[in-house]
Amino acid sequence: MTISEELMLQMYRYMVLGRLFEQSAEQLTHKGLIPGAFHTGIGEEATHVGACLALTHKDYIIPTHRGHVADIIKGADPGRLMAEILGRATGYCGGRGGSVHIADAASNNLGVQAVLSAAYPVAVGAALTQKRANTGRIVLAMFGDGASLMGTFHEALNLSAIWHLPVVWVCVNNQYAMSTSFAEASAIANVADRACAYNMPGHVVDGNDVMAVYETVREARERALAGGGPTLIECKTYRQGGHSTFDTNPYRPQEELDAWSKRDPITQFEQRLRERGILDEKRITQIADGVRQQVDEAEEFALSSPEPPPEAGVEFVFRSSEVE
Amino acid sequence: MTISEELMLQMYRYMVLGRLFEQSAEQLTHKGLIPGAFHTGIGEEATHVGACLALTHKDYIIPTHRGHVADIIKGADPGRLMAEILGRATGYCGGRGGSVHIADAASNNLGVQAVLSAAYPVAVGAALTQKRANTGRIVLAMFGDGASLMGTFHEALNLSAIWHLPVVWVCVNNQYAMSTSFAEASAIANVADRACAYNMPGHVVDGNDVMAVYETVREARERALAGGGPTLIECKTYRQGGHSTFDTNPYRPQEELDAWSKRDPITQFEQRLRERGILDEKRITQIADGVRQQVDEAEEFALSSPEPPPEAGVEFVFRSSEVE
Amino acid sequence: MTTREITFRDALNEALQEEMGREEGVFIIGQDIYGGPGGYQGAFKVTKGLAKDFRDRLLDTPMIEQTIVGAAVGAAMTGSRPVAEIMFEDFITLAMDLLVNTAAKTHYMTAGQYCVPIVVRAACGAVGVGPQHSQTWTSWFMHIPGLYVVLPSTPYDAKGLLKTAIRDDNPVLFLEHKKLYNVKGRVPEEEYEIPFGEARVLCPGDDVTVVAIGYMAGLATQVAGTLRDQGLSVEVIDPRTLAPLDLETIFQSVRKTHKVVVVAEDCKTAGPTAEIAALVSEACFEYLDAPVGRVGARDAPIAHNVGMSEYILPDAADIHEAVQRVIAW
Amino acid sequence: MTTREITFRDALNEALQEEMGREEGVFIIGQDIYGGPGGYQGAFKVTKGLAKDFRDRLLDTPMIEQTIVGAAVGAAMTGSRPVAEIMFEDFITLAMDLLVNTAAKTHYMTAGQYCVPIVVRAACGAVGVGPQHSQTWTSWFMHIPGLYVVLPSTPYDAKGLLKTAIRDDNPVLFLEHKKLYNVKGRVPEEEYEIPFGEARVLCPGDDVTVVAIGYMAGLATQVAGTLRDQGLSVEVIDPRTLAPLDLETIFQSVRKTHKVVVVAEDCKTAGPTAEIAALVSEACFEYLDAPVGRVGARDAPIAHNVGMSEYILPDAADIHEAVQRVIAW
Ligand SMILES: Cc1ncc(C[n+]2csc(CCOP(=O)(O)OP(=O)(O)O)c2C)c(N)n1
Ligand SMILES: Cc1ncc(C[n+]2csc(CCOP(=O)(O)OP(=O)(O)O)c2C)c(N)n1
Ligand SMILES: [Mg+2]
Ligand SMILES: [Mg+2]
Repeated sequence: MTISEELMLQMYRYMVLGRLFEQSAEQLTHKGLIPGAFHTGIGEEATHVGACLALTHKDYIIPTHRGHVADIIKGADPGRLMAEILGRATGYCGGRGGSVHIADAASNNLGVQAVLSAAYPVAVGAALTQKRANTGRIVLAMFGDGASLMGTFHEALNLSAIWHLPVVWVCVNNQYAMSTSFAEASAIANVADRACAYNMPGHVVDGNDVMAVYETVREARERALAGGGPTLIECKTYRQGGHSTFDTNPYRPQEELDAWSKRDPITQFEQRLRERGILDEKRITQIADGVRQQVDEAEEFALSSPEPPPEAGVEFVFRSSEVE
Repeated sequence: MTISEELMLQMYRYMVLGRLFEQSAEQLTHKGLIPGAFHTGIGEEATHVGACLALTHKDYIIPTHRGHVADIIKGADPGRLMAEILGRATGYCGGRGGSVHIADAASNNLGVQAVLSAAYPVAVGAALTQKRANTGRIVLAMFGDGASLMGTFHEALNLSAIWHLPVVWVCVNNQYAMSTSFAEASAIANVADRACAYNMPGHVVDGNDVMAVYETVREARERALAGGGPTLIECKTYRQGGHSTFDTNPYRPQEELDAWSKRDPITQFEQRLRERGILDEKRITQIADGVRQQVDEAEEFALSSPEPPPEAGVEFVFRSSEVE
Repeated sequence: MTTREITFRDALNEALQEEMGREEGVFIIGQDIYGGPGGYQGAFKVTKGLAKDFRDRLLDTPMIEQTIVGAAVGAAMTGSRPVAEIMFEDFITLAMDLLVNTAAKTHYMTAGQYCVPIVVRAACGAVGVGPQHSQTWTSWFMHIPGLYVVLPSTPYDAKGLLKTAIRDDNPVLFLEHKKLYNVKGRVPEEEYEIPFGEARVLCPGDDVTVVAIGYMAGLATQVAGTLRDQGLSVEVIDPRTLAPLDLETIFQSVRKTHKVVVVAEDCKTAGPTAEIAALVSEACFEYLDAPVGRVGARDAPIAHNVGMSEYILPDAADIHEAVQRVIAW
Repeated sequence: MTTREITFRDALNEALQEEMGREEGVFIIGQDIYGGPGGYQGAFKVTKGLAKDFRDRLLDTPMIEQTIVGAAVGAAMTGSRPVAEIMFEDFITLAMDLLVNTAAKTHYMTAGQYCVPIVVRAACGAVGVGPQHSQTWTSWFMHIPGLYVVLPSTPYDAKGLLKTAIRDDNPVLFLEHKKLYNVKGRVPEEEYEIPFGEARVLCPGDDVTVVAIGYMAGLATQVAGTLRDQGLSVEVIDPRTLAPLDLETIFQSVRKTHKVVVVAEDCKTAGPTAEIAALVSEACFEYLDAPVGRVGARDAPIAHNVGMSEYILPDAADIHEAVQRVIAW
């Protein structure tokens, strides 16, 4: 399938949006406005954007704690997203969850699993519902390279394979789990090569190439919908920043940082679209301005949103029903 | 390496011992003398015997809940073993553990892990001590086909590989986990093929061929001692009986049972040794009688052993030391 | 109401059968619950015969407790109503993250956007399979906001509470004591549910209150019978659900009897009797004529040996003794 | 004894440094505890600088909590003395089986053939990272025979108790409250250990006893100071170890003051205050002039939003109020 110009522009725009949105949140954290830590997916935008654009609104997703643009593509409003990160009443979880617990039921966003091992079994269960009810939807489960070494990966990938579940497993291999490099943590170089243990296709993709990611996920989605079962896709990319806003990030060689920043997914894609004549300086500025405005509005909305009443902190512990 | 006649006879004898020992315990269970359930490794003797004979006394082992001959080969006294199964004071755990918690520190038998997922990480830790202290010992970790699908398999095999630990992973693939056939439970046919996910050698062995099992484990042991790291070995065998003494075992096709009973490891090996002139009728009877007597003595020892005083049930909760 | 006598196991089985019939979204996920042609039908045979009508709703998995509970959560978040079976409560330790961090917190964390209507059934209690197949842990789960904890002690309660659990929109831990599976009791032919948070007075009395949980409720009733013959009137209360907990019924009884013993099979220290004793000691401070008596297992793992395990576990004699101790105070 | 002022973090760090120096078998296993050249040095920097002398004894693993604890068990069974670091106590749910079924039961199950000298360190307490990074769970572990549970509240205790934990032959869960890491206190230059099961009287008093655990101990001491100015003499006791628990010190104090409040950050229901309140209510029945006061978190997950999380968690005002309530009784 060829990717339309329109879609390419969308990809570009979302990548820029993802980056500016997270830079904005990062700054707010440093200003002390965000409780706890914040994790950016800066450098990984092509993976998050490519994978999510391959979905329909009705498909389910489990995003990671980075790449908040995934939520936006799925349908979340950037203002309410930022509000949740700030812990405000207007946020998706009314301030209860924060950045590592964003969920948006209206757009079938099942939410981040902050205990990283949980994403796999939850995805299996969601895919099971789709298969049993024959909904024509898939589940996209995203996870990091570090998380790929956890036990539930093994349990859930095997189960998804024997049950032919409509799930697409997308590893955002950004090379590190905090300070732990995947190269040292894993006995083999590619997460996707573990697909052989589960009798499913495994693909290594350049995770900084938004179109490649998009195509690979799109095909896996179609395969899943056709009853072909799950696929394991590994997107090789890089976490350009520290692990979180707390991390001074001293453990990575400068050459490595430099090499990857030369391969920045946005710059690269911009260049490609320029070459193809799809983008020019004017258009770029236009998009940048539009995105800037969108992020500013999101920030404004969030910052001007009220704090939730403290007493609301004990609401929603149980779903009320006749038994209470 | 060629296997000496003496070793072959030892293999044969241990297989017969394993079978008679477990048949005896099974009968005691049916007589109501053993609390809870009992699991036999009848049909799997070649795997347990072949693997354990490849070890030295000093190597560590984590056996499974079947194949109690593993404990005996490692150094346990059949009488005290039977006593533990019966829950008597003279048993290895003073009656606290029973069949699924046999452990014998004197022979470096780390004990069965009755929560089956636990064997992997415990084996990793034991192997870590060997590596750090350079003891020249390995850890043999045995586990079932069912247990191979648990998360800790993935976590621990990967860790053992990146740390080059002296551990040999031996899967007793007896085709079933209770009523769940491995063929249906696993996305791929061979446990050993998952070695590719951990960059370690993987071997599928005829688990009913005691010499093949022995050779494969022996080589893996040497590899581990030479610093070559772990190996994954899958022994294809069959659980001839029900899952436990509770199981009426109605879920398996008769043809399957018949086919495997034709491949009984003891009968097969006996035939082979007869053909090679190592065994004859007289020798067989001699061995059978010797083993029978050994098992009878074990049974007698166990049955005549005292019950532990009930109050001893609260002993050993903590290791006493100066802080208490 | 027409009733008949059936076992605790069959009562559970009927609840599953009826709820699967009632609602398409209900399915059962676990190990060996179908169990091949011929059928293992569950380690404790609770799913016996269900394959006849619902073969495609008995989902046998490999031995992956973490993923069983987690898959139930994901299915529930997307509209299913799964019942997960964990063979032995001891193995729920493998699924603690999914149960405690995911199932119990998702409704809260998403401000009610998602709910997690799952039931996790597990067999508890000691019958001689050794220290890792014998636990009864309830206080762990009482401690978790967002989780209901149910322990039926009779076939009637088992059926009614399991139906309620399946229909409830919250995650429910449903504990079945192994020694109860074969116990018989009268169960109506007609449809019924038992609301959570309503204790049952198993036996009314005036002299002393015994709050007894799960399998202990039956033992306490026996003890009450024995003591009645000795002229002592014991009120036995089975809370049936530990979360929510019907404090009113307990408090009312204590305000009447002025003496109370709380009984559970869990290890005594930090077990469920601690919370109940603390609540009663606070709420009924001026009514209590003796300190709250507590009966639980001795603080040890449960040994394989029967004599030892009986020594460790609480029994009728222990309840008897505790009642006499508060009476004699 | 020469002392100097150091942080709670540095006190822990010194204990690790000294014990590794003392005994070859001690190593640290966990995530990012070395953390590459430049060094992550632990999520909370407790292992800072240890690589200088002990690079080969800082074992960084992938994110595999189950296997971290399990590997520690296997290493301990074969003669090592590992210290495992779990970043957030919330993640200990993943290792519950290994901690509760394996570590805590092995000595028992093998009749003392094997022991499991491991220390599992984990960060507890809420600092705004949301519902899955904020828990303090202690009653779960108090409930487990065979496991020690330690919660230091000062740098002095942190160092002395960690050294004891490492030298002890039993599995120890060692909980470090995130809000304490930067707190300073006086710590001797000289070698010392603090025995388990000895509470510390943080502040003597006659009118009311406050038993406060972990981070709450400091808050309780503040409250005692405020109340002293109002003429009320509060005795604050920090049990320091919940298992073993120094009941004698608590009981003696209550027999003197006749009033007591128990405080912990855990959710109130079935938290550690339940067990302590139940024990005190029983042992000091005739001495108590008011029901035992209990302060704990409201029964909810800990929200990300600071105002909400402060509402949920107990604070000095809650302790103050509870003390006044028992006084006014
Ligand atoms: C079970 C669990 N252990 C530890 C953590 C703490 N933690 C948060 S993010 C992270 C690194 C995860 O690495 P990876 O999966 O590669 O994702 P990345 O952060 O690189 O996107 C860790 C260790 C966690 N959230 N969950
Ligand atoms: C974690 C866990 N889940 C379930 C069980 C119950 N159980 C005991 S043996 C068994 C089957 C194990 O199958 P496999 O690993 O193939 O070993 P086998 O019994 O065939 O020797 C099961 C499910 C258990 N002991 N541990
Ligand atoms: Mg990563
Ligand atoms: Mg098997």
